[in-house]
Amino acid sequence: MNFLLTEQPINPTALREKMLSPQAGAYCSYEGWVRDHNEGKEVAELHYSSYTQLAPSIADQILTEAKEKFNVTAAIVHRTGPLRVGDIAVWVGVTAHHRGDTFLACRYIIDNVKFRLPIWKKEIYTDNSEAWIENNHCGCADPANLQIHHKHEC
Amino acid sequence: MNFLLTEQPINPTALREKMLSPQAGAYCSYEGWVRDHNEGKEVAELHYSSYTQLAPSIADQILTEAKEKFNVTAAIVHRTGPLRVGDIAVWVGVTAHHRGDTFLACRYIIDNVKFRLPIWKKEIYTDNSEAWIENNHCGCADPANLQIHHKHEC
Amino acid sequence: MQIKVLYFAQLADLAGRTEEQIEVSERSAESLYADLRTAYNFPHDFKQLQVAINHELSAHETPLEEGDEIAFLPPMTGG
Amino acid sequence: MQIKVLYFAQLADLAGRTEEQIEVSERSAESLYADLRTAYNFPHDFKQLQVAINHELSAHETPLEEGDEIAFLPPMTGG
Repeated sequence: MNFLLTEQPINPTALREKMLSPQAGAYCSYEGWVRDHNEGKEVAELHYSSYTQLAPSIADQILTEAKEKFNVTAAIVHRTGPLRVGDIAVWVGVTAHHRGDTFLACRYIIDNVKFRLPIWKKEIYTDNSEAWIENNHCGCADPANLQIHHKHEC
Repeated sequence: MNFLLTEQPINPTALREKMLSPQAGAYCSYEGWVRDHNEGKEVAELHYSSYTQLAPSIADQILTEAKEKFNVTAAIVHRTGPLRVGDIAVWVGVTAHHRGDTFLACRYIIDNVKFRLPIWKKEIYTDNSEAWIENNHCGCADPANLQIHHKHEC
Repeated sequence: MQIKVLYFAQLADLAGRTEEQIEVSERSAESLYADLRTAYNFPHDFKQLQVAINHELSAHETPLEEGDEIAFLPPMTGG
Repeated sequence: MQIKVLYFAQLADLAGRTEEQIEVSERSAESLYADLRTAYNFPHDFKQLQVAINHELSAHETPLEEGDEIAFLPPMTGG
């Protein structure tokens, strides 16, 4: 299964190399980076915690759905533990014969990772206050909705 | 301007590093790879030729459109000359605050690169025959159509 | 009936622990959560949480069994 | 009137060159292309091609000027 939770820094160059295939004509990747601000507050650090015994089976479901819908090869790596500004929180890589499938699948996967993978983010601000992020989905209650591209997402 | 035509191999690791920014929370990249087959024929080599005095202004237009539509930072690198199976023909990198914009912009850019950038591809097959690719757009005659995601593209 | 409860994220912070054994008399996850919510001041309504039993997502009304490991999962915020 | 014609891709292969100077009597790009098509057996209709004059995309009916560099561009196939 092409899923990894890791406390180590994510290496996109190494992950990309694992995706190489002479049959693939298109490669789309997505990375979520830790920003220096969120909703007006200066972010010093994020802390991701996960339910490690549950996450792999959920990731596997998401990857299987993407393969069935879009006929792609795909992988997900999510970091946990403390992250600093500029760190990669999540990486998704997708290959396919043609580009359209890679974009749709990559978007499908990251949307569902954010909505369904049992991982939670605490923001620690430069003033030392901290907060668990309540919801990063703008009220999208149903994963089926995630196939639609939201104009204004969080 | 974030556009380059090059006869040298494309280095996605170096290009990605130029996109890093503490304000960006999302990074989407696309790569077109030379496949070992196309429409049932075994491909040995591709040869891309370009109109080098025209391509930069067209690329600049595409990037400007993407920035205006999606509020992203973006770059395009396209290789020319002879390419072998597995080589990167084109690279597009996009960053933004949020992921939705990066996906839409990256897709917009690569679709328009294929349709509007003055570059042409000759396929050389393993039986030594060769052919200029006639059209890789499935009859999409109008660049405006490219904002719609085609289910069955070439 | 002994149940093991796993806490994650905000719930772990509020409970001050990541797991504990609890003796329950009812087999209802909702009733168990109501007790925990009172004890630890959890902010979520039961229906806002997903329920995992023995490391699998489960329906809210699944009856608890002796020795189950249950987790109440706040809305996920990875990525 | 002297015009420089630039050839790309299939048109360069068929013309056996990437550019040439041509003496034209009419100022019409369509008429110039018709002559070149006959000479080199180009497969495209004029309307299938984009026209670039002095390295800028131009309308098909733009009148030619002495010294212009013109290119007839087949459908692009990069990426």
